[in-house]
Amino acid sequence: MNWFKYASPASFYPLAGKLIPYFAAITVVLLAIGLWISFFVAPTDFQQGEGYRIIFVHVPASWMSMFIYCVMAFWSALGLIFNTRLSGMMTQALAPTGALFAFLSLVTGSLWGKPMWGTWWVWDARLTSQLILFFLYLGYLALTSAIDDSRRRDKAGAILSLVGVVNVPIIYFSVIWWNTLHQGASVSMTKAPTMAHTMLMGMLIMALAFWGYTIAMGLKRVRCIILEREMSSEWIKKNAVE
Amino acid sequence: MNLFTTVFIMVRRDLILALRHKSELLTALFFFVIVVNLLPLGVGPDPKLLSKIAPGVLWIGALLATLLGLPRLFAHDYQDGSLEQLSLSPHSFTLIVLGKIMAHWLVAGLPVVLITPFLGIQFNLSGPIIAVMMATLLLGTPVLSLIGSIGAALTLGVRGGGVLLSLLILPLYIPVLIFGAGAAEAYRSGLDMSGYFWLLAALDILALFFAPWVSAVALKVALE
Amino acid sequence: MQWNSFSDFIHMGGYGLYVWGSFGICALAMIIEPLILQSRNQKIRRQVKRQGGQP
Amino acid sequence: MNLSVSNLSCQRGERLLFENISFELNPHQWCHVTGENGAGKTSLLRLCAGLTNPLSGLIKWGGIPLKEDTDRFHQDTLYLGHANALKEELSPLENLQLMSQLDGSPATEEAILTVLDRWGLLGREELPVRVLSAGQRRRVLLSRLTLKPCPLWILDEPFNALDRRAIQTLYELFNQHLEQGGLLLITSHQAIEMTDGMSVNL
Repeated sequence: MNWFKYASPASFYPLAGKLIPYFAAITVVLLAIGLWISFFVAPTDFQQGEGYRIIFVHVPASWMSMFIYCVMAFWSALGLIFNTRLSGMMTQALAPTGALFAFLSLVTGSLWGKPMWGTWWVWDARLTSQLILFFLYLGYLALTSAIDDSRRRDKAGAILSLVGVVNVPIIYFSVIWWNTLHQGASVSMTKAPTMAHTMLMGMLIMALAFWGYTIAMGLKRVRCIILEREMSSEWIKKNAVE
Repeated sequence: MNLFTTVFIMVRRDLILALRHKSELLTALFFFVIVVNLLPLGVGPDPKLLSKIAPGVLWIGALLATLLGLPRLFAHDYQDGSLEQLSLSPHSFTLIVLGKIMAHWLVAGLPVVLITPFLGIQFNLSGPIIAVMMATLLLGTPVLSLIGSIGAALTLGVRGGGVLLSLLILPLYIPVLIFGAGAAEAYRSGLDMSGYFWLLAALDILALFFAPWVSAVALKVALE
Repeated sequence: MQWNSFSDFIHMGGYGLYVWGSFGICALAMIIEPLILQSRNQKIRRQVKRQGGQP
Repeated sequence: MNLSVSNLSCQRGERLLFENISFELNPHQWCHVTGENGAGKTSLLRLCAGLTNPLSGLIKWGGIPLKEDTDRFHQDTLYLGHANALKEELSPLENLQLMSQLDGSPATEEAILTVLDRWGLLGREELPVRVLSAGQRRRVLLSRLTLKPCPLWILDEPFNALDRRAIQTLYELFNQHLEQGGLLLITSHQAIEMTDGMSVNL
């Protein structure tokens, strides 16, 4: 199989179209199983009562937001090295979903924090670095939407996401350092509930469902981007794009 | 081409240009002084509180002052076509960019370091803490200019450039802010603060190696 | 099965607002995003059609 | 040393400007790039100067693709574009000193003054460029032609804003350059009063 064949938008477009239903189906099935586990299989936590069930969306959303940022950096590196047009489009297709998950992680985190610690927000290392990740997403989205020329947009976006991914560990480390220095804060998030087997299972299945959702959305968005960019090109004029 | 010659030519060029624009030259410094002096008006004149938050405030001020001059770092050269000519020079473009960044630091960062003692006195800081602040600013502000140049290059000629630049760059400044302001805090608590200096120095080296190169790549993209 | 009644399920042991709030906002986001994409897709398809292509 | 361009295609934004342009420029030769407004004359020159990357095709200098030996290529070329690339705050003398340093062939003050004299700018060498007229600025820029010894000149509309006398000086320089084995790639909206040139029409 020639992978480079699919690096061209013209041949990737129909492939993406075929893949979307499968990933959508996977998402729906996994979501159903995941939600069932979250509400009916997982037992009540003896410390946090029913409130802990937020974990089943909060943790997968946080994982996905970090994972998507890494995937964006991967596509960016590929795009800068091989100069493939598709890579830039993929990066831009993933960014809004990644930003969405970072946002959801922040909101669900504070909805969790309010009943557990009595406050919507604490300057905990994990929350703070998640917030910064959200800012990095916003920066990427702002930069790419401000540049009109698509080639420059791809390259500038790729450079920014690579600079970001190099900085994420440094930022994370510095935030932890900062947090340990200012131990004055009364609550600490490190006292997470002990992970029971079923809970881990539920979180993994929800994470997989989010993963399927991300791919489906990414493919859908990349198809829009391809159409927008190549509107005047011959293959769109000639071929029936379904 | 000799490495130092290239950097030297560019630093001298940009410094001469900055000196011919005296108003622009001092903007960053005035901005820093005013921002820092507005703070007591916001939080009240309690000397204890002020001396507690002073390191953080000085650092935030330094961040903003650096940011202020960044949109102009490449913009003039981009508009009058000089940047294009610089990129065609037989000198290494990365070194040319490094020279411009160093000039930016000399104009925006160094004055901030030098004026810190006066502001420190206003905020009731003791001599040793002022010394610590100056040392961390001296180590940290070059990182701000270096990382900032990447943002300036990426947003060159883009609409809404200035605001966009802050959005891109400020999150990346966080480690510098934490280590810089943390050192003074650590000194006050009687903790060992050598770690902070090592970390700032590490950031310096890392940024020195990568930032001019990344900026040069981003500038070539902007010039296409 | 730890729920004795439906209202028990909604109540979530006193955490109903937070739990349903979290799941609700996620559900909302994951419904709205596909809808936005769908309308973007249709808009661009209409444009392609106007240009004489076959979307 | 020759410049060879093969099957060059160029895209700006989403628009294809030109396709499959090929030509070869040898020492003592000059080439006039013609075409309507927006046909891509400036883009072609920028491609040949190594400022942008082509969509497809290859440009070689002395048989070596541009991207493989940019250092030597930058030594060997002088590209002057639409923008004057002069710093308004500096005087012509300072501008040219700086440029010659950056070009890797630092010129002495006397050498620069001689060149400025040739362009009729003596007496203005200490004024800031800000106060000069468009034509005078253009002449300062063109002074670089004699300050950087290099075989390949790529000039985008060099006659713009020049008066009769300056145009005459420019022709003298062209002829001298070509005699010495130089190459000249040029765009101009007015006819070029030189013989034996080739032309590329976009």
